[in-house]
Amino acid sequence: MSTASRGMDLPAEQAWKLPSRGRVGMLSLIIGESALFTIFVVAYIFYIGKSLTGPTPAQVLEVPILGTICLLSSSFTIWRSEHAIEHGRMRAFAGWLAATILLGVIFMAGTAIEWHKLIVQDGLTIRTNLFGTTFYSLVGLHATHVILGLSMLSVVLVLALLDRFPASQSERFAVIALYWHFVDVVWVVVFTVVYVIGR
Amino acid sequence: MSSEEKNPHASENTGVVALPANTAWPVVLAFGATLCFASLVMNPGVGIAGIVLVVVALVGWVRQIFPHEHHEDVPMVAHATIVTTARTEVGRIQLSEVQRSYLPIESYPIASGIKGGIAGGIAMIFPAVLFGWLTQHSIWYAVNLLGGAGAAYWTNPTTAYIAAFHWSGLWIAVVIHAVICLLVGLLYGALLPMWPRHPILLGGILAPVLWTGVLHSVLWFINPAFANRIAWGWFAASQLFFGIVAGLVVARTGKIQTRQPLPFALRMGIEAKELMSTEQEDEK
Amino acid sequence: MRKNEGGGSVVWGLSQVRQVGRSAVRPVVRPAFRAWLVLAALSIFPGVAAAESASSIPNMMRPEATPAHQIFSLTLFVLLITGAIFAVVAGLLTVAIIRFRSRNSGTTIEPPQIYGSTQVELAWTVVPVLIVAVLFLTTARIIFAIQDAPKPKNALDVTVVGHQFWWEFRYPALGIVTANELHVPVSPVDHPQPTFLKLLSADVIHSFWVPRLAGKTDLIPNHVNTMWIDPHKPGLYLGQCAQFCGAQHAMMLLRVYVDTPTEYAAWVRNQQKPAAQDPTVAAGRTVFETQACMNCHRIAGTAATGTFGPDLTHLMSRSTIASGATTNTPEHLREWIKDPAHYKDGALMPAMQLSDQQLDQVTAYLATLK
Amino acid sequence: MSNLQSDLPMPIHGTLESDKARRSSTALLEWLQSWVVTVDHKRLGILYILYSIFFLLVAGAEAIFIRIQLAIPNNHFLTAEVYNRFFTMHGTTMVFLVGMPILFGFANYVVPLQIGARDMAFPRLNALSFWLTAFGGMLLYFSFLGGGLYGAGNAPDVGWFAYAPLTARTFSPGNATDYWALALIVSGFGTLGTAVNIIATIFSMRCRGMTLMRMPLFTWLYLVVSGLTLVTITPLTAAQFMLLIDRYLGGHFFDTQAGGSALVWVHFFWIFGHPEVYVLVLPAFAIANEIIPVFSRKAIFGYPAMVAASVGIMFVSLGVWAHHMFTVGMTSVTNAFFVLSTMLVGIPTGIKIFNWIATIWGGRVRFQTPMLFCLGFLYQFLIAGLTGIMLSVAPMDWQLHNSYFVIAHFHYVLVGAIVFCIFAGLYYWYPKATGRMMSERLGKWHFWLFVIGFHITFDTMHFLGILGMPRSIYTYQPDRGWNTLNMVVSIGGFIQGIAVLIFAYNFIVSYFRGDVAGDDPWDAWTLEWTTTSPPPVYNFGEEPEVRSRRPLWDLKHPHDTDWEYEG
Repeated sequence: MSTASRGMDLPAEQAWKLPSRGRVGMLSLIIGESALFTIFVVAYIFYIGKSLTGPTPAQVLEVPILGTICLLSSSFTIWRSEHAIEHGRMRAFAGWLAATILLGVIFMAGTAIEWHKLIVQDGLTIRTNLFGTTFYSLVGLHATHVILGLSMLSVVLVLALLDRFPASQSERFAVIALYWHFVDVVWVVVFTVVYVIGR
Repeated sequence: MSSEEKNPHASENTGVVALPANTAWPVVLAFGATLCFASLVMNPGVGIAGIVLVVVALVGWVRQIFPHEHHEDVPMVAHATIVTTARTEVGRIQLSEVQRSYLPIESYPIASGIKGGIAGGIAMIFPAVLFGWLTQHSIWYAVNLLGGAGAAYWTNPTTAYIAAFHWSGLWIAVVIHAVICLLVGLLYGALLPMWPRHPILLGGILAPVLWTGVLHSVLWFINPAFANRIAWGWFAASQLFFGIVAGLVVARTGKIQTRQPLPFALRMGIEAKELMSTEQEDEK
Repeated sequence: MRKNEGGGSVVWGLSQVRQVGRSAVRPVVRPAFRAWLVLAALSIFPGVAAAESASSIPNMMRPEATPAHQIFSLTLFVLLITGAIFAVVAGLLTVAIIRFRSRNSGTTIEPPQIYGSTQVELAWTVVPVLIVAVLFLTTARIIFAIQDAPKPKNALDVTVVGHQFWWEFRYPALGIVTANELHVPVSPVDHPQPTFLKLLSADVIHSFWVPRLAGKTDLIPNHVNTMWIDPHKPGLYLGQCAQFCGAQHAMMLLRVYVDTPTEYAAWVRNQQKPAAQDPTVAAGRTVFETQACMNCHRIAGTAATGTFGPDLTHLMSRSTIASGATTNTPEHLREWIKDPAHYKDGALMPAMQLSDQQLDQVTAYLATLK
Repeated sequence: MSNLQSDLPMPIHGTLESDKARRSSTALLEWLQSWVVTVDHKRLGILYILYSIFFLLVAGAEAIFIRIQLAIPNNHFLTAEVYNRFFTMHGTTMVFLVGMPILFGFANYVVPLQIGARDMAFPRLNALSFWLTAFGGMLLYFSFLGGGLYGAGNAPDVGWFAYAPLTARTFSPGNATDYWALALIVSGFGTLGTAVNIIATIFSMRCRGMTLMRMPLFTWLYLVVSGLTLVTITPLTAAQFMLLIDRYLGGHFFDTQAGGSALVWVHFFWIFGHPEVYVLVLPAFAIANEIIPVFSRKAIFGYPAMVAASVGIMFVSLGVWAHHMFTVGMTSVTNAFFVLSTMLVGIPTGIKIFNWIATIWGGRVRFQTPMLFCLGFLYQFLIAGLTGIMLSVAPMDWQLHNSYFVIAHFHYVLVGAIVFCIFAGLYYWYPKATGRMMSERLGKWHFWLFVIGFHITFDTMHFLGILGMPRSIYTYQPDRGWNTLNMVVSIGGFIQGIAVLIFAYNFIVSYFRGDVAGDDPWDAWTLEWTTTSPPPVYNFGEEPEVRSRRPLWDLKHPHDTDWEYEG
């Protein structure tokens, strides 16, 4: 409470501004999710090199450069679509949104190919060793979040294409975009831990 | 959020309040999710039912809030709430026109305590180093006693070892010394104004003597290696040095006004004789 | 190793390991202080005085080894400080409640409103910080003294393996394997011979706790822990598993026999012998070796080499069976073999469905394994 | 107190349906249905509280069974297996199905009223959260029955801390442990939703003029608690997912045979488990922060310090978990670090206690039931804090860890502090929620019996721990010197049980026969007392506007307002 306001009436016209509940709620959720990921990341780091049997990350992991580039650039495309809907440019909005989804799908496809190779070719499953357990859990947890994000974005895209997602919903879209940014940031951490430190 | 979102429950016209409509989708979603998890311990059929419920509930939920939240209007019933109390009067502390406020009237700024702590801490180094020099011909002796033999876990150190220079001893000693001097300085800054007279006597002499006495009786347990080698005369001297310097620095700092016109008794919140008499007068 | 004339206490290898009142440096102050501490402790703990005589009570306030003793001294110190804090704060609270109780229910006046005082609040922040500093430095010293105590050359090594729900003790240097009853030599204060325990687990987490000898340390699978004891007086010290480890956690009892040097030497000699071979109970031995008993139990010198259950080579040298669930008499032994659930429902030993005759035979055989 | 007289209980939520209409069975069904589909924060708050009180009785009954079993040595009242289930379920229930829901119930009911809002930020999410919590609890208790239908019929018996590898398939066959993990994951999602909701409500729904530093301390503490919950409950959920991966997919997170570490679970559990204690105790502080000033007739002493101390406790509490692990064989330096961080918790906690005493000092204390419970809380929390200091001293913890001393310590916190404050809060807000006063006479009986029973039970337990009695044992040997003390503990348990039954009676009967409360029965100072009791479904006819921490003080003393002095 500032000294200036003490003892004075709150001027009626003085704006009483509070943060939007959607953003506060999403930020809170992100804090909670971060704690969830932290635990999985810590477990991954703790178990690096502790597997009793092979295969080791160095033997079987390939760095998913394409997927990573796609996912990270989708943060840019979703930011463009946020910008577009704020300014009421609905076609640009739908376009950038579709691009975001496409990039996300490419990322997921990359993960699917990687997992297929690991399971079929290298015989690494979640039961094989500690590396398998921690790897599939951590990357899988992230992938679950990507899929969740993609589903939400797809619903929005379908509504937008049907002209049912007006510009007045931009605030809600911003909340979804916030989630998507979070998913991207988590990937930076997961990528660093799994493919850089852990390899 | 858009402006109508800013206050989701705003009333459009007086007499009616728009509130979120009751909905069954949350409970259906919760039940479906529980079934999904329970299917692990039950059977897959439970899980399928759960997934169906979750999907149905999610669709229903989205339709509830999209594009606009579903509201229902609740009629407002006129109800004049009158806030009253039987306790209409408020007791006052009579020493000032300001009845309710902060304690004490004027006080040293908190920074003065920090300054006092720093000054006292620096002053204290001299007798301590002098003690090491005179008894062991080493300026590091006192430092290592505090930092090395004291806190770091040197096992069975010899006197010569303590008298030599050690980085670990130095930095641990510096940390302990700095932290404790700052804290005690803060305490001086806070407490000295409560004894308005003779700050030097109290903070400079009485407090160090008390502190030395307490340490003398417990130090052998806190830290026997330290206690075995300590020279209490020198120790007391350096404490007094600290106390007088810190007390002087604190007392010389100008007092600042707080809006708390109360005597020591009330400031501590311990004594309330004045307070009580005021109240009783008021009650009569 | 140092000899300390003051109280006759020697603490090997550690100058800082010094017991209350045992130092020569300040003999005048410390005993008095100690008496005052003990008095303070006793006044809040009447049970200690009452329990003074019973040796079967695993009372941490009656330490008989250096780690337990150091913890005891620290306990008294902490009790003193916390007791003082309690007296001051609870006293203030009581005075406040009594003095400022509402005397007049129909009063129309509110007391003066005071919002706070930076000075007072600062003071009651700084004072606890100083108390914490003192407590921390003291605690840290004892942690280092106990945990990082160097291991003397003559220390006895014992490997303790926790099992659901019994203890295995291996003496690698002596070639002894036994169960549930740990024998260690006494470690008199002037000729200390501590025992260092290496703690392992075969299944889940257990915890080794004999309160009168030392604090507890967990036995964790895939993780090695160590602790040490140096019991000053011969005798039996009781303890038990202190980490919930499954159905019969409560019956995972622990007995530490502290032997005089002669007793200990005799015990070692006996344990090193192979199992007794008594031809009169050969039938029982056959039962043991043909039924599933041998899959889990080992009896040195026979075909039985299982390691899932306790080593039975010198079964009758132990005073209890089933990890302390009952005393080791032939009747109890027979009942235990017949139906382990009778004494310990949930123990991993199965009921072998032996006939009465087989039971008698195998019990008779086991009873010869002195 | 208001002079209104009425013989009929008011409908509990303040919607305007008539009582008489409820008499017919269709109307009853409709009424029930209206509770199931409700999104009103007040109704959901009441549902939370009723749900928790139900489980309080269940878990209390489990405690009574435990105490009957332990009253004498070598007792065969319960088998080891049943005993292990009971203490596991007692702990799990009390923490997850009683403590958290009832405290979030208070938040649900009181926070929007205190900040002058008409509902929570996300009313539907609020309903979802409650029902997730509720179904989670039902799933947990279904294990008693459901085990028989689907797999080995049993309830979880691995302790509420469920240490690995005891929870691995090898050592815990059947589905009991799965029920434990699944039920807590479900209710954990509910808790997460509530925490998000409370934070969003507090940040985004405050009425005009209610800046952060004018919020009632109750609301402030719930903000802190919710933040802490976000980063506390999720690690548990993560660890439980790992456990399920191990159990269902053959993973190796806690599989010590495959190089996994049992200690990882212990760390993860206590990273959740220790802050969890603060998640439970901070709401208790929140309740005390409301009641102590009102019944001492003084403003809270040192409001900014109280806020700072709460935030401080939140941060420090995240760095102390390993003090539950002094016996697992960490290095001496690690042990020393956690000793220090744990002791630091004592400082903000001490500030709080001093500030409460200073609030009482110079006041005019009224000894009504809510205040009695708060005073009991102050003494017991002081002792709990001091025994906490003892346990933070690692060497003492090597002796006392997992002994009855620890049981006594944390029951001093959970019962002596938290349950006492919960009772205080129930007596305090009951008139607001129902329009009726709870009986003061029965309340005093409840208080005194509960205090006496509490001290007989838990004071004695400290001595059992010092005499070497470990926790989680279903029986003990008669020669250990624990016999008399255990009998005393059990007697105390029964006395507490009787006290709780008196409370339950009072709680139910007062709804029908209690004195009519009026809007502001305690002469209090926060916004919830400006509306009717019970409040209308929309809470406030016109949105309030505040200028100080005690808006009702300003209204009651227009010539001597708070806002002239605060700052």
